[in-house]
Amino acid sequence: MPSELWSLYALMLKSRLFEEAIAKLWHDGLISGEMHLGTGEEAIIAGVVSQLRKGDAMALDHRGSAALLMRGADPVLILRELLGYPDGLCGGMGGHMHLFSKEYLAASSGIVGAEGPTATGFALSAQFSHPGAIAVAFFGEGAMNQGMLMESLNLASAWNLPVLFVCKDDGWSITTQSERVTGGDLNERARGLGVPAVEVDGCDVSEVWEASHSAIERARSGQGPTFLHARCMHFEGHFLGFQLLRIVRDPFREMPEIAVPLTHSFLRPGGAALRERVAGLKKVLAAVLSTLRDLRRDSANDPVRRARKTLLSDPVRLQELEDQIEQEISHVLASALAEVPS
Amino acid sequence: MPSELWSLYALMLKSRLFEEAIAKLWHDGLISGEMHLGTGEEAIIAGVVSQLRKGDAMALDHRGSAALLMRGADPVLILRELLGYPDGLCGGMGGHMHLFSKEYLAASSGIVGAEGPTATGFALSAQFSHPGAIAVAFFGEGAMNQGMLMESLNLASAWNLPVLFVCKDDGWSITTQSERVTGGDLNERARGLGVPAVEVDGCDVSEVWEASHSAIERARSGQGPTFLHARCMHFEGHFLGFQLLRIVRDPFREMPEIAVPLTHSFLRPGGAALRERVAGLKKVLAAVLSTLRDLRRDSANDPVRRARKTLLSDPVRLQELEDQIEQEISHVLASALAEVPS
Amino acid sequence: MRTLFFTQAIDDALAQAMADDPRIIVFGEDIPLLRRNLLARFGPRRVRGTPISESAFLGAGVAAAMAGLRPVVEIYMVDFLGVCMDALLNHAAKVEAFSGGKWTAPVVVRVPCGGGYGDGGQHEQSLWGWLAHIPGLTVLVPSTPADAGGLMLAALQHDGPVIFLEHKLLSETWLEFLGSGARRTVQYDVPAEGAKGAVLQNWEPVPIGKAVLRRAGDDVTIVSVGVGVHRALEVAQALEMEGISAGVLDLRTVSPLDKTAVREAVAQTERLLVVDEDYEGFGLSGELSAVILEAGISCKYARVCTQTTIPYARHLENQILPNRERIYASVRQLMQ
Amino acid sequence: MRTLFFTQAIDDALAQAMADDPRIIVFGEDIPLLRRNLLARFGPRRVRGTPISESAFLGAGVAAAMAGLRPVVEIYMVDFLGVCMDALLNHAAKVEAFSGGKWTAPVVVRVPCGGGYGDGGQHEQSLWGWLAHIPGLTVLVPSTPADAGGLMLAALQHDGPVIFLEHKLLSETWLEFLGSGARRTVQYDVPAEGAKGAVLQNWEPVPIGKAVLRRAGDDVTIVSVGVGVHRALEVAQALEMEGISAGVLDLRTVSPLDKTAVREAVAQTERLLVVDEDYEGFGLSGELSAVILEAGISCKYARVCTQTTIPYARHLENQILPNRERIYASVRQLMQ
Ligand SMILES: Cc1ncc(C[n+]2csc(CCOP(=O)(O)OP(=O)(O)O)c2C)c(N)n1
Ligand SMILES: Cc1ncc(C[n+]2csc(CCOP(=O)(O)OP(=O)(O)O)c2C)c(N)n1
Ligand SMILES: [Mg+2]
Ligand SMILES: [Mg+2]
Repeated sequence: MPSELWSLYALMLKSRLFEEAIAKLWHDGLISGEMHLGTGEEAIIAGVVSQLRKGDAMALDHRGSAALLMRGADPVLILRELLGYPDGLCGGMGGHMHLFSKEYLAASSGIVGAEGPTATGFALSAQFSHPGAIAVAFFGEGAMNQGMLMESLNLASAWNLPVLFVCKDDGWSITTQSERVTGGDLNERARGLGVPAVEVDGCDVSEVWEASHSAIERARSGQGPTFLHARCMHFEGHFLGFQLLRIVRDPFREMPEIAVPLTHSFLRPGGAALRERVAGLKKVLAAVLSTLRDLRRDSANDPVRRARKTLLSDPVRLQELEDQIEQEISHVLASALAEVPS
Repeated sequence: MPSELWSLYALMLKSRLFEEAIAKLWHDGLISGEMHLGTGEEAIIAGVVSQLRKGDAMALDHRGSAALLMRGADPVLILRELLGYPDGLCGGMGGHMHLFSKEYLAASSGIVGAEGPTATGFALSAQFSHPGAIAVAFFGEGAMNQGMLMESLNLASAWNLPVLFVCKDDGWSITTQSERVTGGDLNERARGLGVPAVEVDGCDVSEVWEASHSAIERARSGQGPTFLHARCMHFEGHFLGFQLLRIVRDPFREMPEIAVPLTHSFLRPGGAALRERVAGLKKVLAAVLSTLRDLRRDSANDPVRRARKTLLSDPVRLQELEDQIEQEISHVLASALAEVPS
Repeated sequence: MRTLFFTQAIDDALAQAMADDPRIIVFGEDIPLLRRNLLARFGPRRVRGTPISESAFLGAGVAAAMAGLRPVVEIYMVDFLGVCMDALLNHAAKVEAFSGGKWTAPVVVRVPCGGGYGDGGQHEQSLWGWLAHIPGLTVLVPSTPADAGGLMLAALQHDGPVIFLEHKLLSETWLEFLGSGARRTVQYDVPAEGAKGAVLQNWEPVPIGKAVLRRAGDDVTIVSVGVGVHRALEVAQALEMEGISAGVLDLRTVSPLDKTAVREAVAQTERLLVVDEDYEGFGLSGELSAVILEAGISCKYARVCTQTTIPYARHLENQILPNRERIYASVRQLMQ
Repeated sequence: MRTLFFTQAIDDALAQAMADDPRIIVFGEDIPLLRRNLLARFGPRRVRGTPISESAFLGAGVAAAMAGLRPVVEIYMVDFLGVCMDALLNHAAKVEAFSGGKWTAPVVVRVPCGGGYGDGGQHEQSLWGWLAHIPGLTVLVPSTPADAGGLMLAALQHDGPVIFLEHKLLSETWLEFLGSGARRTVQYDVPAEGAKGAVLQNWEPVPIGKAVLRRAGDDVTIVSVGVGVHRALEVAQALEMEGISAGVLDLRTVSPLDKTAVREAVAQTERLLVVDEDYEGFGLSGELSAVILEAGISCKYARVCTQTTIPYARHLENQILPNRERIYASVRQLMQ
């Protein structure tokens, strides 16, 4: 057990509870549009972010809240941003997909793959003005098919930039199973772009910490970028209120709305031959079924619970820590909701 | 010696003489802006294009004239297009970077990397409407760093499309040596995008023919795309009037204009330390020197001469063929220049 | 006559066209699930999912159209066209010109646009005026289910590239997918007439380039598209009480503009208010004023548009998007 | 005072700024050779070549600017922004808004534009009006060496993203590189005043957003940028003989527009002719008419712009670009 595990667990738990608070705000209707959580990817974020220091930069995707929190940004400011308050992190102008912190050199984007160019630019600045500093890009496996991200891997390699490209592979791009639209192997792809690739279990925070530790050292010492490929699982599906999960969780309410028009369309005259139609129907069902199958709540896939298991060896300390974090987050929530500006 | 060599040589020679005619028109000022020739890459074009048939499509880059000629398009129409005549291939609207032939399903683009999406779309149409037909993309090694081309390799792999991606690697992107800005290995990159890669000597037309023959067969029979990596050399540099080559060919005329401001700037107060300046100067000189070094006129690198060497075993037939082609091209030139529309 | 929701109408018209024309195929990210009804009827060869590679698959759509198919390429949001504009700017829009008129790319790009549900400035842009700047692109922005279906049919018959913009605030499907996520706790200011409406039993094409006068008016002409049309209609109704007669012209097509309809309406009222959810500068609102000036019509003019990046916070967003209050105030000012 | 060519002036001003400000770095394709003079003075750390990966390196420029550098990112031609618009549309232009005003991206995008040398429709676009549509971007289009250098200096001091457009027909360097290739057999219709001119010994910034009246006139105001300014000046001179007094306003900055200067000039002449090499619809020419109408100024209006994809053939190209004949005819018509 690495000595870091306690602090990594603390980071992860804090993030989990924080995001659960966000989910509550969202369900209560205090947050309006899309909301992508990072629950399930905490080990990846914690394993990497815990090693960042002043001058390091982060390019975040649509699930950036956790990274920003772990990096040290004020959680009340983040929540107030999500609530759209004028004293939120970005004055209510950004929202969860556009969290920006100049202080922590952290920039988010809702454009899939944009983390690549952004991290590369941050790293260029680091290489130029702050040798030893690095930049991290967090993105999903789906983003690996976006041209600008691939270009960025190559650019970071050509310029030998201090970037850690972190691919959080949950297997899904919204409702698409990424492997069905992705050729080859992502690690080989990264290597074919000149960036060494490291594979890691994204549910194991210690493993992520170790692997990224070496990669970050490499980057800090001027040896260039690394691609870190880490598998994980998103418990809430793509975003809160995700249709595929709703179907699975509450089929009686959700299925009719979907099944009726689907059947209707399947039976409608005009269109493909029966065999083609059946193939089409199968594809739709397959998407639903694979959601059913992937057992997001299996605790083996929950990085927080996995780390906790090890720490159970010291239950007193664990209890104390958990109480403290729970309290902290409930304070955060209370402050975030207090003094709603008029 | 494959039986095809005679016809391949004929195609290459025709193309060479045709492009030399274009060069003359350009030098005479009858063509206005940029002019990129394909002289030096004839073996790649001939090896592939000679195997295309009705229904097959081509996505061409900024050096598309040769492919279109070899595919069978009327050379007079091509020349009249380059001359900007209303009865040119595209009514004078396209020019050499935008040659379009609906008849031969051939589309050009001056946007580096655009051949990827275009060939992929042609192949999708083939897969859908004309099983057995294929699409070819011709592009340079520099284009392999353009996101949309990488995306296209992946898309062709994911959809198992009948595409032959032909990378004509002359080592240069205008004045940049591509390997200095390219990470990893292009074949590994293609494989990491799910496309099998084949390496071939792009100056050897028979080798290109063999390799592309298998790849085309694979595509026709529904086994998906192939990446063909072929090295070659462009005798005229990037385009006609290319500065680096002008320096090499006529240093006394060209050097002063370049050297004077360069030296001036090098010596100017304010700026980097001497070491940095020297490093900068070295980079500039390196570009010029590597142009000097790469001996573009070495006949071993000339695919036309290389094929000719083998055919010299039958000098009579060779002479006949060459006379015929020369005559043909001079007729073409004459017709192209005739009846200049008012 | 049937009553359909906005997106339902588009899908229904598309299905009718697909049944008639085997060259139509549909692809984009998540299309197997988003267009599951088409998938179950037309099969996986014609309804396909793509990787998140907009440049590749949009460009492929352009070329597939050139080669004889009639692809409907779906992009998740108009904002994301930023990553793949080349396919529109330098290819789709230019094939016909480059080929000397001999070749075209009849691709339909179907893409959600617009704001009003709190998704922030990278996901709520309109950009129709931006797209219309490029010669060679047809840009459609329907405001009702009937027009949406009819224009989709017209787009599929058009012999060139068409951008079909689907306003998310009118779309029950997108609003649920990207906005509420089936929550009952949030509400959006959805124009009822736009979200749901009567449509023909069998779709007929709605002509491209023809505006429609949604409401006649003598004092001022409000010209708009999409959600703006409904906002304008509401304000026009309210103004009636005050004795101000405001007409509302729904352009439906942004490019090519129905200049005749604009000129006729404005020549009569001599007052033009443009309500445009797209950005104010260098866009639709400016172009309309040029149309008027070129015709030598003299008129009072104002515009209510989006002037800045769209804020995330709902109350700020509401202020920045063309809302009833701003429209109302502008009309009042034009009447002075 | 010295006399410099257009591109020389830009490079000279850039060099002066680089000597003063170590945060300025320059990168783009072929930059080591194209900016060899800067490379030999400032070294390879500050002057870099890139792969043909516009999305990556333009996006990197935006982020590097956020992190404290002052990158000058060069893109080969404005047409190629199609492949990397996302970096401008959704990032550079929006950082300031998204961060609640706390963070900006002071990146300068230097990019050649414009036609007149036979490179065809994918390589001769102007697109300044298109770029100006996006709130948050500053768009500069100098027409003389003095303005070019001065505006480059201003761009480098500006605290936000700036698109610096360098018209190829004014640039001896680009015209040789992309046009003549050192041939003596071709000639281009280059405006002498734009290609070469007097500049200060030490560069001073030319203020962003300030137009300049190149020529006063009582009868008609011609508003233009870039090469169009020179074409307009020539026509104005010719018209003088005929007793028509035409003023020429050089905007220099397309966004933000110098609305005051436009209003003042047009209010006086009551006739506005826009000469715009960018596409006609939904662009600069429309925006200028809106500025006039919003101000309640009544005027006669016409525009001479590029209406279609630019043809390859030189004679067709000359007809389609705003040429003297079209400008002349438009003024005459406005005078009727
Ligand atoms: C350029 C672009 N295309 C499409 C989208 C819509 N979109 C948002 S998230 C997403 C899926 C991303 O999948 P992945 O990269 O695996 O990340 P994950 O959501 O699984 O964490 C898509 C397609 C977008 N935001 N940007
Ligand atoms: C998107 C884009 N970026 C840049 C250019 C400018 N450009 C034209 S050709 C070229 C070099 C291409 O190199 P490569 O792909 O190796 O082809 P080659 O010219 O060597 O045949 C460049 C950078 C362009 N046309 N399009
Ligand atoms: Mg994923
Ligand atoms: Mg090359």
